[in-house]
Amino acid sequence: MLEVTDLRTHFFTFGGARVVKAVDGVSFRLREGETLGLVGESGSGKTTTCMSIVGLLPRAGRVVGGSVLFEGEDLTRKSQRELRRIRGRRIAMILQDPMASLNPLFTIFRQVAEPAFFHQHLRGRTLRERVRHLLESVRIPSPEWRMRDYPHQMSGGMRQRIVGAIALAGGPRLVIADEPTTNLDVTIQAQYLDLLKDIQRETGVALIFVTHNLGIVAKMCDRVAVMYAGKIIEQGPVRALFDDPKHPYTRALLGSVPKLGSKEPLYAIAGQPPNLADLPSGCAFHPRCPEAVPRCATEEPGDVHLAGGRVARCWLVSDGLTRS
Amino acid sequence: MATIPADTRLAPRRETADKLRALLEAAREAPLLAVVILGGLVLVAVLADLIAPYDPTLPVKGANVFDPPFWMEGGSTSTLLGTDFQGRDILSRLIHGARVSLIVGLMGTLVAGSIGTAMGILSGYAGGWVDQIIMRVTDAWLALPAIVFAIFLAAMIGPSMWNIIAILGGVYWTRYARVIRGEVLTLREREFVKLAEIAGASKLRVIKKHILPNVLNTVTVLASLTVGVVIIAEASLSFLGVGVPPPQPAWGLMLSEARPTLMAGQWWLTVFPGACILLIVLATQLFGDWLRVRLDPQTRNL
Amino acid sequence: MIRLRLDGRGVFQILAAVFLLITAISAGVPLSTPAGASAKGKITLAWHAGFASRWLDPQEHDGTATPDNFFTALHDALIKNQGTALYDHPALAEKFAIAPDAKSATFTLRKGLKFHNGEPVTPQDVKFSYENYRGAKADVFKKKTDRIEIVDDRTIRFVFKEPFLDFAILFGTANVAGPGWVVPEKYYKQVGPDGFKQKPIGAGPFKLVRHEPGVKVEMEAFDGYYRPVNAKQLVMISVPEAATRVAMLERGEADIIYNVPGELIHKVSKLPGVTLAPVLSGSFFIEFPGFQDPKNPFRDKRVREAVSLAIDRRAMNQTESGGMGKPTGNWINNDVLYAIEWPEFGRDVEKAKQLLREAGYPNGFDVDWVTPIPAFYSRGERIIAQLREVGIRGRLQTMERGIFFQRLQGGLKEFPGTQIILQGVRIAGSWSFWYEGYFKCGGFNSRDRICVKDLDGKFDQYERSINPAERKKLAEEIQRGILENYYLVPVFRHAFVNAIGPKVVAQKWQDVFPTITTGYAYPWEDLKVKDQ
Amino acid sequence: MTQFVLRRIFYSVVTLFILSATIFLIVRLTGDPVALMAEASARPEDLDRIRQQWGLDRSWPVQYATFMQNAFKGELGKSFNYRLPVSELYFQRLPNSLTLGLAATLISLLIGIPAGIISAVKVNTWWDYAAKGVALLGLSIPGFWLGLVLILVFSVWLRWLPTSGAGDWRHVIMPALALGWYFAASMLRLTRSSMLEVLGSEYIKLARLKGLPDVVVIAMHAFKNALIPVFTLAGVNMVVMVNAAVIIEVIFAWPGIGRLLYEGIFQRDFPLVQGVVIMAGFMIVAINLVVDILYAVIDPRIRLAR
Amino acid sequence: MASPVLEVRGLKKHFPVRQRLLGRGATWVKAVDGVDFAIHGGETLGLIGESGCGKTTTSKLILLQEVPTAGSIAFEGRDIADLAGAELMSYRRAVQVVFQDPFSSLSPRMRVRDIIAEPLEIHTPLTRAAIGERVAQVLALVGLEADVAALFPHEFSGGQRQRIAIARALATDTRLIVLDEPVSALDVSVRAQIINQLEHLQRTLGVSYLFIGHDLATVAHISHRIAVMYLGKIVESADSDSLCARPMHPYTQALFAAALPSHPDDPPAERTIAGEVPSALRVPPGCRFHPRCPSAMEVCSRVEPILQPREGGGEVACHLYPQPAPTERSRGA
Repeated sequence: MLEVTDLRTHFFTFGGARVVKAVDGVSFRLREGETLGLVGESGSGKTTTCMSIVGLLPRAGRVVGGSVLFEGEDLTRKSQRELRRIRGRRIAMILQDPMASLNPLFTIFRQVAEPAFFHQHLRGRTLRERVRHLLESVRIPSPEWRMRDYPHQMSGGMRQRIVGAIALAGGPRLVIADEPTTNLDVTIQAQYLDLLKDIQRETGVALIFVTHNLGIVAKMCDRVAVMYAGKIIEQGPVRALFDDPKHPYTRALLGSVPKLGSKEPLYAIAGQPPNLADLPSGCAFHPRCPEAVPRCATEEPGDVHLAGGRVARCWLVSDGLTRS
Repeated sequence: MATIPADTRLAPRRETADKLRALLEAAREAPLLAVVILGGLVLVAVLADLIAPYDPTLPVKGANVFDPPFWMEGGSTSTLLGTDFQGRDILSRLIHGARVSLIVGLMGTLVAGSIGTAMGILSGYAGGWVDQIIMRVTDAWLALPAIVFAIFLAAMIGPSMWNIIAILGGVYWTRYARVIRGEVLTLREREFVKLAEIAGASKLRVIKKHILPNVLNTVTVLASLTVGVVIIAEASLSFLGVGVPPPQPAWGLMLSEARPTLMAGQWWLTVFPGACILLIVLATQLFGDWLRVRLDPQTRNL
Repeated sequence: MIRLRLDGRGVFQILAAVFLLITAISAGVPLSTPAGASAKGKITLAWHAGFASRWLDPQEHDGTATPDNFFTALHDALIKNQGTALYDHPALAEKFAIAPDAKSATFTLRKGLKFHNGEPVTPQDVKFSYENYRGAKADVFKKKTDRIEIVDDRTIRFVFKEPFLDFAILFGTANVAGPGWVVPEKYYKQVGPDGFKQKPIGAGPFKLVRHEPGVKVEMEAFDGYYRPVNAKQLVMISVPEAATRVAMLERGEADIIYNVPGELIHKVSKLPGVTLAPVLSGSFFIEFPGFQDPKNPFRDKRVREAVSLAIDRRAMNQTESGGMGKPTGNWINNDVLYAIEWPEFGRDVEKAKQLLREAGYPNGFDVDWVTPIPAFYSRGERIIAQLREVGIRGRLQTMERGIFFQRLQGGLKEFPGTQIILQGVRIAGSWSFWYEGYFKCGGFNSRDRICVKDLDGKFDQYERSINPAERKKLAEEIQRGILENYYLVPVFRHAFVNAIGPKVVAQKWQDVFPTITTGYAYPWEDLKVKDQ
Repeated sequence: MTQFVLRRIFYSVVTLFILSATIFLIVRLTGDPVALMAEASARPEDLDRIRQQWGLDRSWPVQYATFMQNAFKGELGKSFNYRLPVSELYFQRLPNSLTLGLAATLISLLIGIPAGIISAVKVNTWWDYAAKGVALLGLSIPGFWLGLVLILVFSVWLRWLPTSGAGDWRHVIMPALALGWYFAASMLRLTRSSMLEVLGSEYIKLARLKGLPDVVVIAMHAFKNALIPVFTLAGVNMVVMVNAAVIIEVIFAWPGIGRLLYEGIFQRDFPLVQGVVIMAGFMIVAINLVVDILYAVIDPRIRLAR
Repeated sequence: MASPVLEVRGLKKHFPVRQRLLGRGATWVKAVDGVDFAIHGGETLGLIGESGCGKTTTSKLILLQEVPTAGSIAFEGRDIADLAGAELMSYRRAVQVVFQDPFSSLSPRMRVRDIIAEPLEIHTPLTRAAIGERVAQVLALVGLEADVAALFPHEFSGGQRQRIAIARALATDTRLIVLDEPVSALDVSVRAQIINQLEHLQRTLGVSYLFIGHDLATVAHISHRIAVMYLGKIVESADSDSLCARPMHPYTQALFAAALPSHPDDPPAERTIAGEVPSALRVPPGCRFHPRCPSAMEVCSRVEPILQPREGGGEVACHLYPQPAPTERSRGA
């Protein structure tokens, strides 16, 4: 359904004098109704990948290579005009900040109704009905009343549901959720994640879940792709990846999360996430990698396809040097 | 095996060479035009006594009044840009005028900036009734259109260069106070200020070490935008006869004194000082715009 | 017309002549021609300052020439200056006579005079106007007047307590005082002084149509005026910016503009159909406040003479007045009573330096401030430049006009140290008004800055005297004393340069600006607009 | 909301009080008006008479109290020079000033908003620089000079427009241009920055993500948010222009409030200066109040606050 | 057991919400409404709760940023409300804080050296050289090299900045550090570094922590004891281990239910609670949690439960567990 192949998105600043390779050769696939977790730390290129898919990059950013096949169409070759007909209708996106992503000056009704108004040309009663239905489906109590409210009158959790309703308004086949729960309290986060799961069950929509939280991936996703410095360094089915991480970075990530009830010291990755404008040579992770070999500093590893649909990018994997 | 990493690779992320490069980069980004104009004018102002061919307050011996620039019919190379209504050399007056205009522009800005920053910090950090009083006074001051207030004061106090500086400073401080107060209110809530307070720092220390250094960017940006405003205001006061008094050659005064000649076709008398004012205001504005973006994207809304 | 000169032949002689003249003039003026019928066209005057409403009310005459413009259009006086007649042109009065002992004056009104509201002009109105007058010199009139008699319905007599030699000149010179300008008693009382200033009603050639205070006065020819009124409409607009006035003239938006600045004189003179009107007007002179102080370098007469020798009067006239002013000898205009003629002072830089050396200032000295009367700053600048050539170094002090007069009236304490003031004055009537205002110790503007006891003593003598010959002699002595000692250093009489547009019918500029007592245009009823 | 409005009104009153007291003091500290009102030959007795007549012989607090008392009744004193109530003079000139202010505001918006939008949409391109340049030019040229050049070009050379005075619409063009251009720069700056801010906001991103047409995104979502501060400034600027167009009104002999003030200051007409300045302050305080309240009405965050 | 380093008793903080222009008729936000806890030497107390539960206000009260409405805070046996002069300064020296946002907690205009030295400059008469030495020392403690002292904060990444903040907190002879969500703004890989660092420092220096957080796993990992706050009150407190083993209060249970699995095969949470934390302006009567509580009973909406010793140590405030005879004394009113 969605096939991203060797996607490269670069940022050109200072009149092209500086190039930041925010996304550099990303490939993954997504099937109908499937949930893909896109995991990585800040600045690893997760968000840019999503924005490249929907074709809404900031001014300085440009897709310089690769393709995004969505239901057979290459989105990177579409004009903004054509993309507009896909966005909101067939692909929807949920943004991170529920406070900022609603226009403070418009009512909830208006903001939820817009996609239906422009894409499905609903008007009047039907439109009202549709909005009510959407709000109901994201479990907004007494939607008839709430749709007349303004964003500031709602709590953070409510607002994020509204954003969810907006995403569903066009009846999309794919929803990209970019860290939708980062700013929510834990109990609200849990509610929201449950809601997303329910909706997915009801509508069969495919989901790309962008997050830095492995717990969310464990709870929500079928497949997971781990990004580091603009590249997917490992991807595969969630269970397999959690059980047997191939890439040292994935391993480190899994080890660094505290487990409830365990007092064991955490596994900490040394060093700091890299600066995309100034990447180390070879494998971008090698300066922090406890298992790095000399080759890692000079040559960049390629994708290694493993059994069970898993892919990893590491010399240790390709050379079979993985410690068990 | 999990240990606490000693993290010996935690070197500072930028080396000295990088820093230098960053500095050069910044210089390259700086609006060349603005820097050249401002630098040139400051140089001219400083060296006025050396480079001006004549005394700016005395008629040039042997020259007439209203001599045109040298390239025009009747012009002479001894007075390159012509002479004014008293037979004084326009070039020399422009050169010395750079000094007066820059002093008025910079000192006026300095006065405004100092008062405004002090008031803003006091108001924002002290809060309570001090804040109330200062802000109400600021509101009252702001309620008067600046130029009206300046004219009013100048007419009442009487003009002299230093009076004008004081007046313009006294009129334009309010916008600093407002903006700086806003900044301080935000800064006060910033965690490093809280940290200092929790560590037991005195109010004075917090202001000196934490508040002041952090509002200086804003002050600089505001100042760069004020210089031009002050210079134009001085010119306007001169127009109304309450600006820098003659024979001191301020550009605003020159422009104002020569305005009737515009109708008589003696354009050079107004065009030269006018162009100088335009240049300096344009340059400070450009420079200010650049500074604003460079120093702090948050102050874009000034 | 007979030109009358006040050259000192004595007031009695003048008065004698007046008797003869009255009939002659009244005969020469066509009486009671219906005015409105033939009036046509519109004259627009662009004025160089804001309008003060009190200028529309003769009752509060401020003692300057400015209100003339409005008086001569809206109002009329018993006698007034008209054309070259200084003060004794019979206007509302058909004739007048001053008793030989100067203790009474009798006026006879013209027949059928009317105010703009249709009410007749009666002796009672004249009496009211005189008694109710509160403006400049009002105290003088009050002090000297014993009573006013209404003789019949056209005749009124003013009776004085003592011989009032200056009565006619004070009464008839428009820019000195206003008790002779007749306002309608009934209306004035009805609307009150302030209401009157907004909607004045007079007996003048033009009646008010619209008044925007400070901005614009629109007037229309008055049918009931006793002389023909040529223009149908008269509009006066305040245009403070000189360049704008010139642009208005050039575009035909204004027909007469006042005060063309030196820089634009040449350009205006070149405009097609435009006539330049350089009216010889106020006198500019230098004053040394507190010069009698032992520490003041100007205490030395040689230093004051050096100042006089350093001044380039011709250059000043050339650049400031386009050469149309007049470098003068006397600081008092020669168009007032008993003003003496004095040769123009020369310029000699070398001699000036020589005098300074002799006085002990071989390297010159510093003057704290040179203060020109606002807004003639460039004249002050020129004085500074010229003085610097002989080694006297000064700085220009500018101030707002109001402040300047305020400080003048504050006296010497407002001008400490070594100072120079460039005064510019025009006072009509008598030389004594000048002396009183600008020289006398305790005078309104001179205060304690000058104070030459010897001359002040002579002036008191002059004031007390009722003998014209003695008065004249004293006047000459005092003026000579000032000039010979350089107590004041005269500079020049400037030209108040105005311009007349092509629409106005005028052979020469004097047809519009006929008089030497004021720099303004009049008589308004005579101004004619060309057929389009 | 009521609380908010009440508090703002209270602040405004305090502001006006401080303002009036300041003006009153400055006027009195800097000199005696009586000398100017008297004729050249006036004697001390005359001065005393004038002083008494105008109430200038009383102590300052008494004078101020009287002044404020009258001000509450809508009487701002009587002009020395025009012998008219200041309020009457003010309201005589007000229509002219409003016309000029309105026209100048229009011009500043016509220059500032399109230039600001171009600047924001094409940020850091030559379009941006050109738009900024046009606006900055207005800020860099003294108004009186621009005014004279306009007269020279459009009245004297081209003969298209009348030089000065108030009259039909043609009289307004030049003064409004000279005045409005100066304010265009601030309009541009604000339009540009608030446009940039709004365009970079999450809700605009979301609007785009909804697949809305660009026109809808810009015109409905961005404009309403971005132009509120711009029109706010325009409102405040207009009041400033109404009251502070001193120089332009002098150059173009425009019979407005600015010139009234100019005349008042230079003729030392205390009540007039006091009155006009306080009226200006009052208008600005009032417009700020109105703007604040309008903000509250437009912005649901304030409107619906308890 | 030694006396606690910090002992909080009946602490309350109510903020007035002004509704009228002229003061009266104000309503109160009961941000902290009767809180008791104690922190012992070398111990970490975890304070957990969702936004608006009063944990930040509690920290402000301890740091003397706010004045309590009622109750006491005793530091090493002395009520800090009574401190003044030198004693106050010594308290300020002993208690430090590390905030959540490493980008806001370091002044961008100061060098690292000056940032760390600030408490020293305020509190000690040390010479410049001595201060420099101490700065190098504490930098070493947090794993940074001495020469970073000359740099400005913007030259560091988030994790490094948080280390600098910790170094600063350690500069004086600190005995208690309030850690206000110190890792929630950091990247996952850096979080573990900081947590390990903090644990290491506590072991070597014996400093006490008050660790405020909302992530159950993290708080549980670092804390010895945990107090769970809800709407200004502590609803349950216990040893970290026993709390994790058996959360008793329905709210604590809800938090555990909401916690994310660390592996896809972890058993899915039985139930997540509905609704959101109500506004502190309108605190529900009775048990504050009852509107959201899945096991709410009739009594819960009337009587406010008080903290009672719970099974396995610690305390819990819930009607599900034996409460003293209902004397209907309602502490909330």
